[in-house]
Amino acid sequence: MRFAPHTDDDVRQMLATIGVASLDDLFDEIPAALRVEGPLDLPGGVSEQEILEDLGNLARADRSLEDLVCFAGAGAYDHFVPSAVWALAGRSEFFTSYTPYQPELSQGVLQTLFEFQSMVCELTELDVSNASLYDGATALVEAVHMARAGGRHRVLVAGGVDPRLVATLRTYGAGSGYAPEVLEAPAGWGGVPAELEPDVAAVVVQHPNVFGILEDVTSFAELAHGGGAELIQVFDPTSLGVLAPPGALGADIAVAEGQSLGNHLNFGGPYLGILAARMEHVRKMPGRIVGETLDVDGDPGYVLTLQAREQHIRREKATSNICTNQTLMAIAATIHLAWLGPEGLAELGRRCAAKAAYAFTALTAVPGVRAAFPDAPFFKEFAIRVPGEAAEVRDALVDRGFLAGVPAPWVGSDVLLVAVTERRTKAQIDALALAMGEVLA
Amino acid sequence: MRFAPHTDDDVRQMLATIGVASLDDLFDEIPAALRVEGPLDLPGGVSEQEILEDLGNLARADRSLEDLVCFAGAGAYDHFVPSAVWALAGRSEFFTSYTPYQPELSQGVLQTLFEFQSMVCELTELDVSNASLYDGATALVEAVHMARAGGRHRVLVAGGVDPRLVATLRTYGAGSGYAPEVLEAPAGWGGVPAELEPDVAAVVVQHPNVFGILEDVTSFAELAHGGGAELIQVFDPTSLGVLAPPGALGADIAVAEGQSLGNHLNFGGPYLGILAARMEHVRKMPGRIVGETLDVDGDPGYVLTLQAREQHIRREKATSNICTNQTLMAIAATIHLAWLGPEGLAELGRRCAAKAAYAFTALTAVPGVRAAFPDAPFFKEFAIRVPGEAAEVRDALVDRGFLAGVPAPWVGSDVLLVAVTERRTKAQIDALALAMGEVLA
Amino acid sequence: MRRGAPVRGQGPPAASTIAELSRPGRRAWSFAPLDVEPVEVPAEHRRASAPGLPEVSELELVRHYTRLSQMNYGVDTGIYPLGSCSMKYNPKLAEVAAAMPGFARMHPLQPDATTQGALELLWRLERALCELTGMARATLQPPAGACGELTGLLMMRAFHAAQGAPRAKVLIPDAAHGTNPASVRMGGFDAVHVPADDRGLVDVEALGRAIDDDVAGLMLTNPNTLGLFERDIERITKLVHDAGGLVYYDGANLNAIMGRTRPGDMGFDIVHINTHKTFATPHGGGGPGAGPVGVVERLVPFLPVPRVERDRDGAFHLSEEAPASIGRMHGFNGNFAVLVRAYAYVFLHGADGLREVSERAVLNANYLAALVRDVFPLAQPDLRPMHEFVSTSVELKDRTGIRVMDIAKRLIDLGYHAPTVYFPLVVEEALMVEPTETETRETLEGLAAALRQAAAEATTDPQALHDAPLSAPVRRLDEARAARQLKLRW
Amino acid sequence: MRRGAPVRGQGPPAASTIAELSRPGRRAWSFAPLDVEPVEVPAEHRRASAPGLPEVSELELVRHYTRLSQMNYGVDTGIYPLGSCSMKYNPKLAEVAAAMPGFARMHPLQPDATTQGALELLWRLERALCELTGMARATLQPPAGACGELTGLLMMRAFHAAQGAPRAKVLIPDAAHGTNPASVRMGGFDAVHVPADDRGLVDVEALGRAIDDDVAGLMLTNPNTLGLFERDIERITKLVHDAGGLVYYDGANLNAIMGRTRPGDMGFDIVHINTHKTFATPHGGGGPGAGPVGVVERLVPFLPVPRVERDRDGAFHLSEEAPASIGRMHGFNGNFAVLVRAYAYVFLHGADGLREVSERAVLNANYLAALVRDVFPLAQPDLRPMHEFVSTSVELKDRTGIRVMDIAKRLIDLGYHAPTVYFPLVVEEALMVEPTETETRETLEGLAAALRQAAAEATTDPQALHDAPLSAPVRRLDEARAARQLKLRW
Ligand SMILES: Cc1ncc(COP(=O)(O)O)c(C=O)c1O
Ligand SMILES: Cc1ncc(COP(=O)(O)O)c(C=O)c1O
Repeated sequence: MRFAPHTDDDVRQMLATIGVASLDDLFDEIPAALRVEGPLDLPGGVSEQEILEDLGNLARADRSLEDLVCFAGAGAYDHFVPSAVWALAGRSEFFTSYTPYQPELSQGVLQTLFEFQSMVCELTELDVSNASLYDGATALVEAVHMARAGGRHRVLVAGGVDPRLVATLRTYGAGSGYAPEVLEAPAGWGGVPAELEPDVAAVVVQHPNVFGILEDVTSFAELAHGGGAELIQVFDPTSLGVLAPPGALGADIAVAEGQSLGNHLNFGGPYLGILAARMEHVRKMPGRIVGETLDVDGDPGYVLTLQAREQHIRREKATSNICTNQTLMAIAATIHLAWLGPEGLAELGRRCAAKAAYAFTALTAVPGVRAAFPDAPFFKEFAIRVPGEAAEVRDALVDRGFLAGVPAPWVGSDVLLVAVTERRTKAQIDALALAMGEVLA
Repeated sequence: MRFAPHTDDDVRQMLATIGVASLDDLFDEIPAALRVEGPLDLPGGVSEQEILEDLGNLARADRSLEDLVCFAGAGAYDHFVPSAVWALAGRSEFFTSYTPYQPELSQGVLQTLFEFQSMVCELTELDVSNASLYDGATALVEAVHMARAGGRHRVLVAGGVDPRLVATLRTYGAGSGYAPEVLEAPAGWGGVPAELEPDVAAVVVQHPNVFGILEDVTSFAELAHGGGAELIQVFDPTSLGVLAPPGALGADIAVAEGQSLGNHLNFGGPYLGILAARMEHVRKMPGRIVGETLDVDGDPGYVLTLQAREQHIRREKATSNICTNQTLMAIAATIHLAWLGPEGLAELGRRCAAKAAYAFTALTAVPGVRAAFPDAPFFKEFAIRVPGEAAEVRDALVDRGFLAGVPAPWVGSDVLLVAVTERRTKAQIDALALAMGEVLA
Repeated sequence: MRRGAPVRGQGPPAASTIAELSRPGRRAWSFAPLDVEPVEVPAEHRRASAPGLPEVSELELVRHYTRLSQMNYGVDTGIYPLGSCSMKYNPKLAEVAAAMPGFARMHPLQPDATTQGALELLWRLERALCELTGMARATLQPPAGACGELTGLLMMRAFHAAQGAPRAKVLIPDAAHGTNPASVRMGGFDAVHVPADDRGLVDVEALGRAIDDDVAGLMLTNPNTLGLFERDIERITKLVHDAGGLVYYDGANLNAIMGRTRPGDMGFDIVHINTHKTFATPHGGGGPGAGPVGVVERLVPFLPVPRVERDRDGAFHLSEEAPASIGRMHGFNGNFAVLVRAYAYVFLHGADGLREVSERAVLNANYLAALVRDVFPLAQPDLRPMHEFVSTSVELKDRTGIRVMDIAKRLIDLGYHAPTVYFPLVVEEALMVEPTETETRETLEGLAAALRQAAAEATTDPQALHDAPLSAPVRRLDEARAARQLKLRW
Repeated sequence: MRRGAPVRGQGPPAASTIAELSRPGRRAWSFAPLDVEPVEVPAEHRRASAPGLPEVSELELVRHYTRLSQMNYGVDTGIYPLGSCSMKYNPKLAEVAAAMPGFARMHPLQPDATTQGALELLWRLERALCELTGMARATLQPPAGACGELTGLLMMRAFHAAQGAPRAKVLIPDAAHGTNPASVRMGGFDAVHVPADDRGLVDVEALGRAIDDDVAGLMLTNPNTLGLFERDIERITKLVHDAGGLVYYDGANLNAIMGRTRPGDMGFDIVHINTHKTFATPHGGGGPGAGPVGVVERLVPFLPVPRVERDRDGAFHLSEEAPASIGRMHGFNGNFAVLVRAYAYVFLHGADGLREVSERAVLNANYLAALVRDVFPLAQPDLRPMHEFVSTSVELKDRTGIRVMDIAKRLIDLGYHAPTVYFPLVVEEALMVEPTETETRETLEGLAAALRQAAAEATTDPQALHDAPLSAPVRRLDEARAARQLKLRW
């Protein structure tokens, strides 16, 4: 299949206008020695029907959540995506456009991003949000860079922070000159140090944390602020209908993985990096920021603003190198949040919490299974200890149609993280408990 | 789930403005004796997630063509639908609009229908097309009614016409006062009578016919015209890249099932009734017709025209009662035809013909299987005789992953109609032949 | 000024068809290489010259129809208050359901064993519609309301024939929708019009006089075309029944009464439903729809085939065995994918949800009527309309010469699609308005304000009305010219 | 006049946010009834006041975002000739593929046994990209080009560290895209700019002088930012290699050379690809994209984890075992659904198809350049541009005072999206034009005519340029005000 529209006649006339004899002549700047002789070692082109059959076969070789009941989380969750979300975000005027360099032709994307920023501020009770980053992990990286812009170097990370976030921090830190220091948290949460050295730029806490546990964010905030550092909170947007927002808990910068807002699991991406902060940080923020302004008639409109922060203007002095971002995911998140409203978001949170609590009771009642962190309060995810290897139990349950959770080897090879969204039913939870009992018997 | 947007406050204020005390008062015109007391005997409302799960379960209880290789045809065919077709026809400005009573706000639908009519005329080499009817069967009914408008009564139907078309004619004929008379065609085609009585209004021939056989349309045309009757041809749009068009064969009115143009099989509908005719019939045509005109500035635009034919103006004297039609299917067909172009349509026809020919050889080589109509030329479908009951052989092949065809009991309980579209591969055909051999062994 | 208007994409400004974009050799199509021997079509059957279809690239195709789509107004772009059409919100979830391969990729002639899900869906939907309308059984086969009407009339015909006493006449009110008389004729009956009384309701006395033993039946909508409930409906149906006739319920206005009253309880024998109205299946620019027809017990034998039946073991099958059946009304199983959407709507709402739908539909119509009736008087000021109302602007016309069509066109420039105009024919300068339940109070107030502004401009700025529309892709179109100088293809 | 323009749906004319539509108690949401015991969030963790999210019905939601979508220009509405962005047609089939449940409904942490299809897709795509670029292995994890750059630079850093000789500097051309220097800094290097010679190519002499043993590497696009092929590329890469440095290929311009030449053959060690450019994955209004990075053999140990590996038995798995790896660049597996679309594009086209893509991309750019270069002279008139060209309207500005921004805005009224303007910074009044291969000759001629008209109006009708745009949803917007009076939320 081909999309280039040229007829032989077009090619002939265009070459004539250009003033060259052949298509090959257009490439004569390429030194002979560098020219590829003969075709690349790739299959030949195929038709639309063939490529869709090929892709269909690959897709069918996967076991998707259409046939596995999902209790896996650890940062990516099987929430319900309302049909209206992608019926709208999927409109081609949105998804075939690009960065709004000509704002007059891009008011749709710009206004939607302005609404996204506004909703993120409403959720977090912080002053300002950008218009998306790659994902939750890279959003945390950017938050740390914002905090380090002050000149301090060290980065302390609470023990309850997801190790894959820490790993991502470590990778980027190698370039920026820091190594995240992870605090002890034997109880699965807390572990607030007595005090802070003056060279600490940021303290990072995740709430609910990687084990789903509700952290004592305020203590971390007091620690950070007492020591002149910034508090960065990693939050879960689906929790903010019921849980106190980062702004109220003392966070200076808050970041999140926004996948659970209208985005499909997509085997890991594209997801949505959310970053919000207090106003004083606005000029240190990475990425696109949309602002409202007026046109020459004095009517309101939207533009990209504070671009002096960005790479295309500030180059090596930019706050970040990000250019292409996750705008379409932000559009989907905006539509999903508008679909939910304050009531729906609260209902969503209540359902997650209630079903997770029920699942906790059901699973810890399975002989041999116990809570990894018995009396820690949690939101929609929790950790259990199973007899034997968590990974093996998980695999055995796959054969019974369940994706039972995600192993947490860093706290023990027998630990399994179990996430329960509003999408799960009591019947499914009971069935999982039953199956787990059988598997362990 | 609910879509009514009213808040309690809205309801209160609106009732006040109306001047009634309660919602019930709005229904006080309904005599007490007729009021439903208590809820209907229907389940309660559910959420979006629940209804989609319910529907998903029903859909999974079906065996779709995702897992059955389809050789079934008999008027509905498994052709490939390019992704662009529904990405465009599915645009909500098209599918949430209605009959263009305000043409200035409906130029999109109107122009697309004008293009549809134009393409149908190009395909059929007839002068005029309407903007869609319910399906192929009801299109034939309307064509017969057009022919009978002249005052003659009888309707002759060639033996090769699909019995379900004849059955539909019979149903409608009961109201209009005719009974279709089916001619003999022992060879599976032809059977042109020597001459026509003067009370015959129309002769109906299907080409390719129900057995996929290429009919001798011209002889039927000569018969009809010699006897002062109209020739109505039922055609297959996917054949018109390679086969001579109805207009060239002498058809006065041509009708078709347009499903194979960009429309999914949908278990039988919505499909697309196509009807084209010579110009002298235009005022007898049923349904919507779009015409080009000028606006007050002298610029071109499109409107519904010749509405004096239609029920909303002419009432009992209308050419038909049709109102809501199959516009969206016509839009999809238009896009599909534009995607194909003359070349693509011819390629499509060549592939169907070649693959059907290959399948004919492969299947008639299976021990015990023979051609039902040995030397009749066919297009994309053909009839075979199997040892035993065709329906049983078909059912046995379902267990092997094939929808092998459609039984044709009216010519024999051992006859199976096998259709082969461009979508089928040599490997699938070989596999069907192999499986049929096993089933019959 | 285009404030807030859509971006105009690239492309020829004036209407230009896809044919004008065509260039020989361009293409969007692709096929797998032919993997078998090519065959030649016999010479005598071969096409001489290729059809003049456009040759375009896929991107040109996409841009052309994207641009055309944007030149169209739909429920998704604004209120669409056509009377008698129930242009309500079309839930996106129904599109997701209809696209499931277990529905979309099903051949109509698959063996029953492979279609149990589809058949169960039809079975459940049939039962729900029967409960909603008070009928015994229903056929889901008719692809639209008009076809449903004919289906009902053919059953009427078969019923009387089976009684050994064929009848020739069917009564319909003056104000009936055009499909009613047209269907009556296609059913082989003569349409006899019954007048309305001065309240706009069926004149029961006149009806009584019109009924004789040659009357096969009566067709009625209730609420009627004026949006008024026929409060004498019990007397009406009894009159017809006493004379041996049947009563047909045109369900186009069912959106007014769900969960409040049922055609069956009123005495109707046959009921059709327009799923694209009451159950929000998209109108598709003119279709597709679906027109299921329910009947009372004594008419069940005459229902079309195939029918969905359930065996003792609970399995479903399509049955053609029904000797008294009128036969088939459609080539296959009707507009199945539309019925999937109707199922989604009906079972999503459930009993209370559907009752609420009608409640809010009637609330919205009465609210909008209250906001405009001083300017556009109701055709029947004394009776409360239900889900829609009919106003007349005859006074405005007499006073200012402004036609209701001018009002309709001016509404376009004010950002709204007009209500139905010039229907019903029995009302001069009619404005038939059905807002539906999915519109907000603010939207109704906005439309009311636009209607009032247009009426006011009839005196203050008539030119604005004559010139309208100025903000649409085209100005007012010459329909007479279209019918005179036929240009029906490129 | 709105001839052929889209219909403006109902809705507030001026920009009004969804918050302004909100009414307490309205809702679109629905959930299944809670089927377990409710639990209370511990008081100390409870949210005090609800967030100010909008409360709207689903129809209002649909209309609001449908209206906003129509206020946006995209490739589906017209040519989008942004330089360096390869805004080509985004095939609809790729959307169908990405929506398959076997891709869309996969959790990133499922066990490998349940993800064999997804892993095989990544495996095949990695190999194809390596063949296309001449690299040994690649990571598909970076979610965009800039992240790919940083990935490459961190590998550079790890490579030199592994040699026991860390290096501090990375060379980049003056004209480099902003992400290059920004990534260099995030990689912990100092960016050293190398000047261009008077042909607009890397000044090889100057480069030679800039290179020392503290230079970790050089970043380059080829063709370069001016769309010119760096014909001395072999000398350039050799210079760097001889000094022990690595050479990074910024693949943003890969659309120019597919199947013609390969970065690996030119001597590059690291290559990133922007799938949203070269492989037509939709730009999504600003993203998502994907920025796979390929490397030569000696850099393979440093590639990020997880990597897709294949065991002897042919099964695929995600491996974290790579002691020298720089680690992970993304929380999970990168923008997988974007990579599905890239796979669809690459294997749909195949070897010859991709070669043709570049051929036609270069043809279109040169044709368009030929049509406008007399009015908008090329920044480098002596060299043939490849897939894009850079013009300057400095002469126009000096003569008439019309800025290239005025030209850009005027294009909007003429129905076109402008090319990139004011980039590269090294060219005054720059106009950077990349039409891509999917545009027709007619479209290029239309854009050329519009550009020429705008240039002519600089003398004949400057007001039209100063006033532009008049046909967009808003007029020219005050960006200074936006930055001065920050309004970043409602
Ligand atoms: C009152 C009435 N009856 C019948 C019909 C015909 O229904 P359909 O258009 O579905 O054929 C309509 C539709 O407009 C109608 O309004
Ligand atoms: C030359 C060049 N390099 C790098 C980038 C950055 O790629 P991305 O936007 O995907 O991060 C771009 C994108 O605009 C570019 O044009």
